[in-house]
Amino acid sequence: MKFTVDEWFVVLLARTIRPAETVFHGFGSPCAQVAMHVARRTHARDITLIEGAMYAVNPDPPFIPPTSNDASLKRGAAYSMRFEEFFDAAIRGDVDRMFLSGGQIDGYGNTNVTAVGPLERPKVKLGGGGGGCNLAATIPHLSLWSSRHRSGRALVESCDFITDMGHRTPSGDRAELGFTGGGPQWMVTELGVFDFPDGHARLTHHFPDVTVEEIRAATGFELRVAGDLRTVQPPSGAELSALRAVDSLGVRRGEFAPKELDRVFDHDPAVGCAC
Amino acid sequence: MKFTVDEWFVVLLARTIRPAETVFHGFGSPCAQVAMHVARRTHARDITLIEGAMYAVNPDPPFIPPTSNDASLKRGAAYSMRFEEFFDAAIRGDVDRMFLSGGQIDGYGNTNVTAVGPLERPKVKLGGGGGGCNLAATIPHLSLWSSRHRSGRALVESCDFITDMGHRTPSGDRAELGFTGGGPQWMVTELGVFDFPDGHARLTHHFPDVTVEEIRAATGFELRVAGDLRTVQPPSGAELSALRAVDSLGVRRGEFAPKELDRVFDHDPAVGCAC
Amino acid sequence: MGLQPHRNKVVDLAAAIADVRDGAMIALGGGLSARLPMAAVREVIRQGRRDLHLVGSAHSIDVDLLVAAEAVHRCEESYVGFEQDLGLAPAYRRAAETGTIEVAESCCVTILAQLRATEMGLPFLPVRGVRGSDIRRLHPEYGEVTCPFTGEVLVAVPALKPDVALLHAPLGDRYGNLHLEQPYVLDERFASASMRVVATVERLVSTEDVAASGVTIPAHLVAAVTEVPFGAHPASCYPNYAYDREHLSGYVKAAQSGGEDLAGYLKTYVYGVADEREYRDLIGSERLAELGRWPESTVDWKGLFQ
Amino acid sequence: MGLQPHRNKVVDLAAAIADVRDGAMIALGGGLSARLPMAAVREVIRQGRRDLHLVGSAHSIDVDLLVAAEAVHRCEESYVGFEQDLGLAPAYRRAAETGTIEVAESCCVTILAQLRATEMGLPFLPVRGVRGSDIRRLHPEYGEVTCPFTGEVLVAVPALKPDVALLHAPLGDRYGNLHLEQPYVLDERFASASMRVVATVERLVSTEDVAASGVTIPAHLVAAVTEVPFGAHPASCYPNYAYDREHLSGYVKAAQSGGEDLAGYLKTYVYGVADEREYRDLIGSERLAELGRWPESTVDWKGLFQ
Repeated sequence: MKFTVDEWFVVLLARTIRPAETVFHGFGSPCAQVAMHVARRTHARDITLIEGAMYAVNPDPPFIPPTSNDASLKRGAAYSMRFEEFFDAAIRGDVDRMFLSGGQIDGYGNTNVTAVGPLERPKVKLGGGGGGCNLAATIPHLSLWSSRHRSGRALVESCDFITDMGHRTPSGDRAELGFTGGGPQWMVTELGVFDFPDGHARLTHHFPDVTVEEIRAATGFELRVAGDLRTVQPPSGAELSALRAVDSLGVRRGEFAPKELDRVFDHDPAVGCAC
Repeated sequence: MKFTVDEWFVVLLARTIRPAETVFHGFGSPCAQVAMHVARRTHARDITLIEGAMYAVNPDPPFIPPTSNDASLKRGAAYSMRFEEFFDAAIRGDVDRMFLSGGQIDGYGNTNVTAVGPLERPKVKLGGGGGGCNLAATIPHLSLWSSRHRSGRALVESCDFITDMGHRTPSGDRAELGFTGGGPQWMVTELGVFDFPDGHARLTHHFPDVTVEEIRAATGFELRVAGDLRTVQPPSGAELSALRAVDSLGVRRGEFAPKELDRVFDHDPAVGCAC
Repeated sequence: MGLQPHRNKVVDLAAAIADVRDGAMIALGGGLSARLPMAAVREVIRQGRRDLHLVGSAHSIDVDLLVAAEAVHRCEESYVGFEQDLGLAPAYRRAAETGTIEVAESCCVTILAQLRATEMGLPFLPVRGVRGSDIRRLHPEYGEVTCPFTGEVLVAVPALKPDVALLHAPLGDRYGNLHLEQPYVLDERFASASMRVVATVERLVSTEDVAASGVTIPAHLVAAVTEVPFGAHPASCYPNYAYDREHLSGYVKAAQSGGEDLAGYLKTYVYGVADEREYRDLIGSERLAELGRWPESTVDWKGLFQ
Repeated sequence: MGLQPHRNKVVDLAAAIADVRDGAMIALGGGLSARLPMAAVREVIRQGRRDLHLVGSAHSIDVDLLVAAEAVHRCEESYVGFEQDLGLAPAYRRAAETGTIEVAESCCVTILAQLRATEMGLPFLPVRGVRGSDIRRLHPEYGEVTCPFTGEVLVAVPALKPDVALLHAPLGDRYGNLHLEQPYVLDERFASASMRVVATVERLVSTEDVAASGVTIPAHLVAAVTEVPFGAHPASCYPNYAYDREHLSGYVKAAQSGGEDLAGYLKTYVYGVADEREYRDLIGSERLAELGRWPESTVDWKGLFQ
């Protein structure tokens, strides 16, 4: 069974979700959005899925549209939270996991979705952080992602602007800042997967078509590598078909540079897989 | 046209309401409740009437029941506020007038609905203040009432316990306490009507069957009397018929000592009235 | 805390209440004569709970009955009574006057702020009034906070997180989605701020049916749900039934008289019935049907209050 | 402030917007691609307003168009853009990069807290995050407050009271009762916290009809109401119509190119039409009907996004 990098990427994101968690994605995050629905249809059927920007609880959308608050995203949900209801739940710690990305991400998992370049006269004004600058402080677990790692501009030595706080900012670590959430737990990129032991990103898995040296070259912060570095686990047939059913419009593909989408993989028939 | 003291009393309460105001009564306050509906059907048709404990906006109840949150009290209302929606509006100053009473009321308009006697071992534990101890601080105008003035126990030198703040408490005046509301504006009793110049009650009107000396004897605080003391203005025919239509169950009568209800008046045919 | 996972939460009343511990902080849903969780209250008494800390706004027989059964240690409500109609709450009054309960009388707005603090994940919230009121003397735990912008000194109240909220709703599904009619009172706030929500419902129906009426309190806030027809009696649960003024009046008389009369009420309506089915049988299907007849005509409706 | 008295509040769009002053703080209802008050936005531009201070959560063409028309001085939103699909907001981006607007980017939770402070009658509220984020550098007006119970230092944010909230709703009556579908976004909070609420509605109907659908925002919070079919176009206004992705895509291209292309868009769709009737004619009844055809089948619905 063949699959493309965007599919594998989304499956890896989905796997950061644990059963029974309450999970949320921000708007404009199709990969995370699709990943949540994949998780709910595979290994984590009992999650409470909160649809970003619609705040619908456990919907079954007929398709994922390219905008985050289309009414299709509340189909099948008995309830949609009010804006404040969602944010209150997240601030008091009742939302277990949020997906976050950024134009820049540093080694501590700080993210910049505000501006590249000096704040007074930015080189690129990005869209902005939504609710991240409070949510990142309180949500127990963050799953970060970047689909532009290879560009060399996404994973940086230090963010030009810290919108959402990771494990440590120049103002202090999470304990010093009084944050109740646990910070970034995983980071998935189109090159590999990181965890955050001691609050700093560490490469634990890489895609089979990418070398550690390529990853190091694309990474602006010091690349720490796990002793037991492995290749990422392939998606199962169930995961791929869930993904294809959920995202029939392919909105996830919009997050990738066109060239990345040419990366096609195949299950090695010689290797056992869960499909 | 004959009418009883409870009717006259409610009409006087109704007249403390000015056109276009937003008005509210607490639960367990049938006289104030009926008065608001009388005002809305006579001189103040454009008020925003918020039904106490139901928080229905401008309802037309088929009758006033003896409990404050029966569904009859939201009949005809397109909208009922949520609990917090009402209290927020009141605290930010958007509710112009509230009706308040108390087991004890002092000359500054402080009211006690908590306990008579020492707090640690009260002689009578009253029901409690509902939202009064915050609302009394912020609502622009308060209309107080007591239907038990003659008892000598209602209007007191000083309250055993201040639940809701009038113009001045031992902790300071309203400015010193940082209160944004204006405090008590009127007080209607079954013996007469008071205003609050300089923050202290002053008798401005008395019922025709009651003398100032009787009122003084029933009043625990120093009785101040307006220079142009008058008898209370009789109810108009329109006011009486509005009242009788609204309160067909006569719930207002429960607030009075049985003997008071024997006080029957008649429009003096020799005197012009608005009926 | 965490949200409740999406699963079947139907249990029987005894099991739902078994999680209430002695000494627990309990939030009672509804208010005055509307949607009081009376079946749950009766079961709490039957199970012999003690030293409860009650928090809420304006309540009546729910609190008074718990006090009468000596289940209460501290009462932090804004009002307990039977309004102008039936007067002071007899058992509450007696317990307050003899000092057998701790009266921590509060204010609707303050309780709201304290629940909101929990709901919003904050350790405190400021309130505007309270200063100058003796209510503050009942709450040495309150603090003060100065506004960094205006310099105003406001009373600061700590977040309040009830251990259990007991709510009653006309409709619910097995996952705990609840439909309520106005007044919601503090039920929504209790649901978000409490550790655990136990709901009784008039009728368990499909999720589609609850959604069609409108979900007021979502399943992810509810831990247990149990079907108890007339579970608010003698309070009202519209659109199903009005309150039972006659029954309440009988209760108030028994409670005023106290002693054997009050014990008799408790024996007859609480201890003497094994469950709520027996309670309904005791009240009688005829009387219960009468209370549900309010929509037939204004005359019928009004008749219930005469 | 005071609540709005119960009276007929129907005015035409030009009159409703005439109260918006240069320099006003404006809250825009809806968010992203849903229920943006686009007719009101176009009228604000037509009337030549300047120096506006925009506040809100996540927005797109509403803010971008106001910035493109040079109507904005300060932008205090949590996000401005066209999501992953159509990308950065071109006019906003250009104005931010060249310094012609003041970017006071905020956070959904902070804006919510600031509106709630006004709604709750408080001068400030504490928030839990913000510390450690550079968002704080954009807001020297924030303060700090120490919890009197836990000793925690929290960021304190001042109450925010917009001069005008521009909201769009599918249904309303002449008194200003509004029915909205989820997501309500901040509309309810804006309605309580703003000095003045101006509402456009797809259809003016009887109070009974609004009440039957459910009043989301009550008349006493609304100052003026005006009927504007397709008043959210090119955003969606469910259940009436989906967003017009093709139109938005065309706008983004024009705005990216800037100069004459952007001026051309403004001329064609804003300055060149006298009113919203002309705007609808310009978009064309066929296209508008297409956007309303989403309920017919999933295929039709999905087709709007391909």
